[in-house]
Amino acid sequence: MKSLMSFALAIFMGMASLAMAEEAPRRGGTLQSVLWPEPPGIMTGIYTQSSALLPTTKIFESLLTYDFNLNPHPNLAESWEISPDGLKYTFKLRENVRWHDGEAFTADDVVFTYGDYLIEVHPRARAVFERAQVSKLDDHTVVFELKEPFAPLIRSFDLCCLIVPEHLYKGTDFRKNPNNLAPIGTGPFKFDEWKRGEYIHLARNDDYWRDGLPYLDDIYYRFVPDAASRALALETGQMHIATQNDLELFDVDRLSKLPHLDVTTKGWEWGSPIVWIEMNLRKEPFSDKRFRQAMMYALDQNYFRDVIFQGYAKVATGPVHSASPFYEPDVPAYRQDLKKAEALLDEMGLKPDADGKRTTIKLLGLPYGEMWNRSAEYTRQALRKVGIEVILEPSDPAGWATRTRNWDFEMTMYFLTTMGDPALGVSRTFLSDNRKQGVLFTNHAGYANPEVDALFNKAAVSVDEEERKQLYSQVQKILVDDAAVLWLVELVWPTVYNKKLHNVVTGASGPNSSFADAWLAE
Amino acid sequence: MHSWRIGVGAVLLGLITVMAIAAPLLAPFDPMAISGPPLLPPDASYLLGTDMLGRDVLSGMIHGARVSLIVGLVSALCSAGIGITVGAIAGYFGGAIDRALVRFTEFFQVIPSFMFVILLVAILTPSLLSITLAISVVIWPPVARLVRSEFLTLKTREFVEAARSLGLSHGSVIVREILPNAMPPVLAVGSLMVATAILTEASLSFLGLADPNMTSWGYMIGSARPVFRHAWWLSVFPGLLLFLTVLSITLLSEGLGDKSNPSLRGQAGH
Amino acid sequence: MSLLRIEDLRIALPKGGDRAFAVDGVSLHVDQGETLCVVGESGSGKSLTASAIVGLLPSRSLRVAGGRILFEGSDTLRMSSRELQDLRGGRVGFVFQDPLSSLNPLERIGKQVEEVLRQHRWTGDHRQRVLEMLSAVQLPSPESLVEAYPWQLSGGQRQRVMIATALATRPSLLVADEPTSALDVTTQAQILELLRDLTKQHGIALFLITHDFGVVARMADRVAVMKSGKLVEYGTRDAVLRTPREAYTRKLLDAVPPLRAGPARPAGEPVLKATGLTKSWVTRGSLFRPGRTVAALKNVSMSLGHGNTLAVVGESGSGKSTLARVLMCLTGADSGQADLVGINANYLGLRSRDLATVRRNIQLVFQDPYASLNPRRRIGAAVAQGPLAQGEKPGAVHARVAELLGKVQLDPSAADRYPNEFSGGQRQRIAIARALAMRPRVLIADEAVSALDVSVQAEILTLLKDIQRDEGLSMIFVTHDLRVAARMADQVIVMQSGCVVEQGAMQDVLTAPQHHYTAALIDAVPSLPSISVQQ
Amino acid sequence: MRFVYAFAAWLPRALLVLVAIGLLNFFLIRLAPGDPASVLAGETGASDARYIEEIRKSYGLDQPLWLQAATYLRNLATFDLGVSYRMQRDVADIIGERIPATLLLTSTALVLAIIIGTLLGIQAARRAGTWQDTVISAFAMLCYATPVFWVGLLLVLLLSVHAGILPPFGMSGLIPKSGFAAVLDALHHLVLPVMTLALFYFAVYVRLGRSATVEVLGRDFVRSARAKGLSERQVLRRHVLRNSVIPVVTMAGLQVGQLLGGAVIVESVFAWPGIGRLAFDALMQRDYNLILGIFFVSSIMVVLANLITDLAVRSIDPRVGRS
Repeated sequence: MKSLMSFALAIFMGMASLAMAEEAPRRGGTLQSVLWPEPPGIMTGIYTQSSALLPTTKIFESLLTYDFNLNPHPNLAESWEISPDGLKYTFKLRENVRWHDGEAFTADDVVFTYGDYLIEVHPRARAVFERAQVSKLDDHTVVFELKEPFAPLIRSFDLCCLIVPEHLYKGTDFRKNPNNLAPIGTGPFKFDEWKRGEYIHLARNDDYWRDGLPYLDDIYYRFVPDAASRALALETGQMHIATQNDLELFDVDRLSKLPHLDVTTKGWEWGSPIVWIEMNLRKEPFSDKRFRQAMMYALDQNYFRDVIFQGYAKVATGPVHSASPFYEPDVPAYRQDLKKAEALLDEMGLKPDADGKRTTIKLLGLPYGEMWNRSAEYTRQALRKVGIEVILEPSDPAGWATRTRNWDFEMTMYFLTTMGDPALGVSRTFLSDNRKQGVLFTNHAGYANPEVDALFNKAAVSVDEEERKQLYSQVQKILVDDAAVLWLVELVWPTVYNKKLHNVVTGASGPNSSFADAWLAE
Repeated sequence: MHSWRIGVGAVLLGLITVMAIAAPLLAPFDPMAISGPPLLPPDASYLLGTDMLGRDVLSGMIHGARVSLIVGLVSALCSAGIGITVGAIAGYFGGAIDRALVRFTEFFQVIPSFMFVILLVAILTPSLLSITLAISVVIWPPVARLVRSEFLTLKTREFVEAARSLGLSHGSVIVREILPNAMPPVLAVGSLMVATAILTEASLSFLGLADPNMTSWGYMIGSARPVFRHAWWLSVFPGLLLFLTVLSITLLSEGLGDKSNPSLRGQAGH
Repeated sequence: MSLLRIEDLRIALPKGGDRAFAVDGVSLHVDQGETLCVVGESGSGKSLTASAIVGLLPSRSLRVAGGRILFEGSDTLRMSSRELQDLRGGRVGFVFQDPLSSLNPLERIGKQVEEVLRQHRWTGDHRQRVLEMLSAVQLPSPESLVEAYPWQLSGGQRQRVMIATALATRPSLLVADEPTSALDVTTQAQILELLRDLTKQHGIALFLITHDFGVVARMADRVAVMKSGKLVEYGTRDAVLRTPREAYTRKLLDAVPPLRAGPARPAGEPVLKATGLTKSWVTRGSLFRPGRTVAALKNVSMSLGHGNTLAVVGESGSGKSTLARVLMCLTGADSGQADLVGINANYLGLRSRDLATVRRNIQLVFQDPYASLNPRRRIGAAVAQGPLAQGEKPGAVHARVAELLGKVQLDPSAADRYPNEFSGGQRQRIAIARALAMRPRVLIADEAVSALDVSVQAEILTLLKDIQRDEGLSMIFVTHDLRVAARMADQVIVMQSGCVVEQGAMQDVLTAPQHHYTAALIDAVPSLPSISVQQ
Repeated sequence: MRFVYAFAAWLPRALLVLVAIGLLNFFLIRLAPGDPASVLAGETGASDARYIEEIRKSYGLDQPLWLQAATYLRNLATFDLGVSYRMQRDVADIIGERIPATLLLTSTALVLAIIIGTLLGIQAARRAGTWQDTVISAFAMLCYATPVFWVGLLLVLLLSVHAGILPPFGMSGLIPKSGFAAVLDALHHLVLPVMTLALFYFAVYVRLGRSATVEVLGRDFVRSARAKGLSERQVLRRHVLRNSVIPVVTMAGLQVGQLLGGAVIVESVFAWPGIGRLAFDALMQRDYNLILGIFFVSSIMVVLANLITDLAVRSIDPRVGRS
């Protein structure tokens, strides 16, 4: 009996210690992270490729961080206040923060970053922060003053907008500053070494402002160019984490079943990418709404989700991502229906010829790899079924970008990050005054609808969350009925990581968070 | 002694050619159409399995033969045209013309030619035409060198002098006397050019420089590369067919040229 | 006991050849210190017999099918490869036909000679022996020669090196396979003399293979005549040369033209004259090396009378072929002029499209019958080609082709066949027909018979003479062979290094040469009548 | 002295080739449809024209074409290959970092292919017509016809995925090692790419070695050597080998350009961090200066290889450059 008791006790103790090990973060350890492609550089603001962001966000920090619902939380800003008219944002900064070179972090750095640095180097940030006048109240207080309300501002202090050291950059040529090669930030990890073609090494910042953090000693970002090899490296435990496009989706499926690996699809709420096909509405037959609707009916969004994106996608119903607080689910639905598609085409007068061909159009595919090739190939096959012959136009990244921004396409396929707030990421594609030839990710299609313009513009300056929801809801209904673009799917990027790694995806930035509290079990 | 090579080569190549010509009749499915579930291993209805989109691999391979053979043949013809012209003029006339043309040829030999092909195709954007053109531009130097050296030897042959002393013009001496005698080795090298061109096209497609509106073997292998560890049939079968095609042409060429000189193998082939 | 005794040797050819045995039942012997000449035309098996002595058959597909080869009493056919190696270069030395390719191009001369000493563990000082042998073969400055590479030596010098190598280990038998046939006549004579002196002096037996009865007459103690792998006649030199028993031997002997010319036929008006022809080749130099100029013709003049034959005689490099080519406008001259009398004065330097009359009036027959016909053209087309290019009517040309083929004693059906179906002699007839198709006034024959076996040679020469008589042709006969020249020509010019050193009536020049080079040339000809003179 | 001549003869030709390649590449790439400025803008998600204009200006893309070309050539002369748009670094530096990897891969592959291939080819020639010859020649023929990228994938499938004995990619393990272990690790990683790249060249040298040896074995001096009493082995070693190596060396020089092309494929299959992979990445990104730089540097490598081959042939063959 006694022995049984002690046995049970032993089991209990064992379980307890196991649970302890699960819960108590361990100090130390080296995180091996996949990074691909090798970024050209990791200076924030200058290098904004998605692969540059992973190391950049460990070195640099922003004022705020965001949870999965895009609610702001303090970071370098201890607290903040927004005036009721929505014109004045006051941030109180932390006092015990130091740059990696030992200099103190102050309001000057913030003012320099948002008033000067980002405006020059980062076009997307410029679009937001040009609206504001940034000034310093005291060493640890800054104020952003707006001319008219811009509600998305509070959601704009993330990935793109990390703070850089004023004392190293002010008055220099930002792009040629020698510190770009060994960036100095305030983040939990310091830049140590970049072995070109092999890895970037970040070392623990012992002076980090959050006491006792970070847990990890090192992070190695290793450039592993072959997707299959990346999967293998996770499988064998050589690598701890891979994310976004690092892995082929069917590999993710396979890896997710392995006992030592976990998969999450969270952490991309801020980006909220949607895959769509944009049509050049200046050209026949795309100018005809029935043709666009017919194509919506001809395409099977479920096929994109299930076969091409291997389940790592959601069917997109409209221009706003379903993770956004402004998402409107109640819009006209386009379930695949070939009869309806054909009827619409017939109604337009596009009759099939002897070969069943009604018309021939061109699709400019996104040159970002096999998944995109497959998407284009499926589109061709699907549309062929209703008599629309599609010629695929090959391209390279430069060619794609050039042709798309110069409106030199019939249809172009890509994905756009809608960035949580429609005023940041959605309206740019539909506003008629954003038809800027030569500029990428504007209204390339030439969509122009005064009603839509009015709704978007009103929503952007409204400070009333409910009103904004209402306005965006209306816009979504109009755009979906118009089939202004062919929405396919919302991308869901998986992050696959070793179960030994904890606190990986804790907010809207997912693996692009600072990793200050990430830790590795033995 | 080499007749078995010609035999085996011809039979293999013949089969592949028939396959290419009769592709629509032979292929069980439309090679582009999604005809089944994706990534199905070889089974009774999809003999060689299906790809990532559920397209039939066998049908793709059968249709892919067309691209390979067309690119191979047309590029080889074009490059033979360039090579013969350059080589014949250089070899026959000699002197400064020869030196200039030899430099010109050398230049194209020195260029890391596969990089050059990649560059050309990328610039012109991948299409059947641009791929063929780019390949032709780089694979001709071996032909030119060979034709030149044949001409250098043949032009001193007495029958050439005899023809000249019979009053034939330079043009007809080149075309009617020398060229036919230079042809056998040129034919051997020319057929190797076909193999080189096919391999180069496949390599380009493998790297993603393919005409997306055509099914080609290299493209099939290249696009299956991410999944090749799991769906081995996607890379292995098209590669095997590519290998057999190149092998058959090489056999044929060896049989034709007999003392085949490896230095005549094209520059860009891999 | 004989030094070497070959008994009933048979060497099998691979299946499917034109005969079963390359060498069929040959029995020979060579005694100590004597010279045996084995004579035969190409394909007679004479070289294979020699190679078989020490197991050096050139191809795997050939094998000895029977017989014995006893060297110093032991059968070399049953020796181990080790024993054979000791024999080769040790007891048996070899000299081959082509000195240009018989030395390794990458190694220095001294090393190549010394190698045989090392291989056979020569006990004396190697370098000393090498120098000794090089002087023995009368090579200049042996000291510097050992450092030279083969390409720096002339053909004759290389053959001397080969002889030095072969004799360095004091072998008892020297096998020499056509040692002089690739050399110029004067060099030929010197090498033969050297071989004879050295072998006699050291009592070395010589197994000498040749196709040339002149060589036989000069060298042999005994003679073996071979034909198609069989021994036809075997006996002492005098017996075989003077009283041949076999018809084949007689035929071979008869085919050797005597070095004797008849009186010159009366010369008609000159048809072709050339004066002051000069031509030089410039080799391309580089940044640091100026190009060199090689004079091929230096102020050469000649004149050919109607119905006459002019022989142009000289050794290789003398410029005789260049002369022919300049006269044919196949090569431009630097200066000088040529005159096709009454038709086309000073025709050199005309543009190729203005050469039609020259082409019609001067035609050429080339040396190598295997190279002078386009292998891809039917005979008829080849013969018709010239007239058609000159714009004659196809029908007329066709008829003429048949007539011409008859004239050169070929069947008219030959017109539909390709050159590879014909023998060398037949091809040369075709080439003649092709030249005649242009109805030329002047026919230039450039070494037209030197690539042919002697018996065929004689036929072609006869044919040319007949045609000349029938057609009233004037001929220029370019040759290195004085015997051929003597037989054909009325007049002769002798060339050396691009210069004409002597000219005159053939008979006069032969009997009373004025220039010492001409005399040397005549002297060097190993002709049959000289047997008696030499004895 | 001969070698000085060789160098003097080589230099002007090499310069001519390099200038021509510089010009050719320059103009070809400028004719490309992609606008370099837009690449940058596209990649950084730019949404205004000011930024594109800024880039255009800062890289001199607004100057006339001929001026850009002249500047480019002048810079080439000083090894200034410009700045990579995408990497924001000096092209020369980027390439410099990658060259050792490519040199390691290509030279190992070439040397192995030459040595093994030539030796087997010679063996086949010695045994011409026997089963050994048949086996060697047939194997070479198979290797000759095998697509490089395909064999690379197959090798990965067989030796990495199934057998698990060789690493499938990269130049070193994911976790770095030091000292001797690092060398071993590198060798381990070298095996597959080298095998893949060498296979085709191996076949070339088997065939070349065989045909050269057959040819040399038929030359008269070989018979002379035999007649001197040399054994077959001695004949081969003292007389045949050097002669049959000449075409092999000449060939090796000619193949360097081709080898670099092969490196593009092999390096991208095996994720080898050399200039081949860099070239392809750069091309996909339209990183103009980087592509130009890689082409230029590869051409220099080829031209240098030609010099080395020329010197090697001269040291083997006393005739070259003397007669």
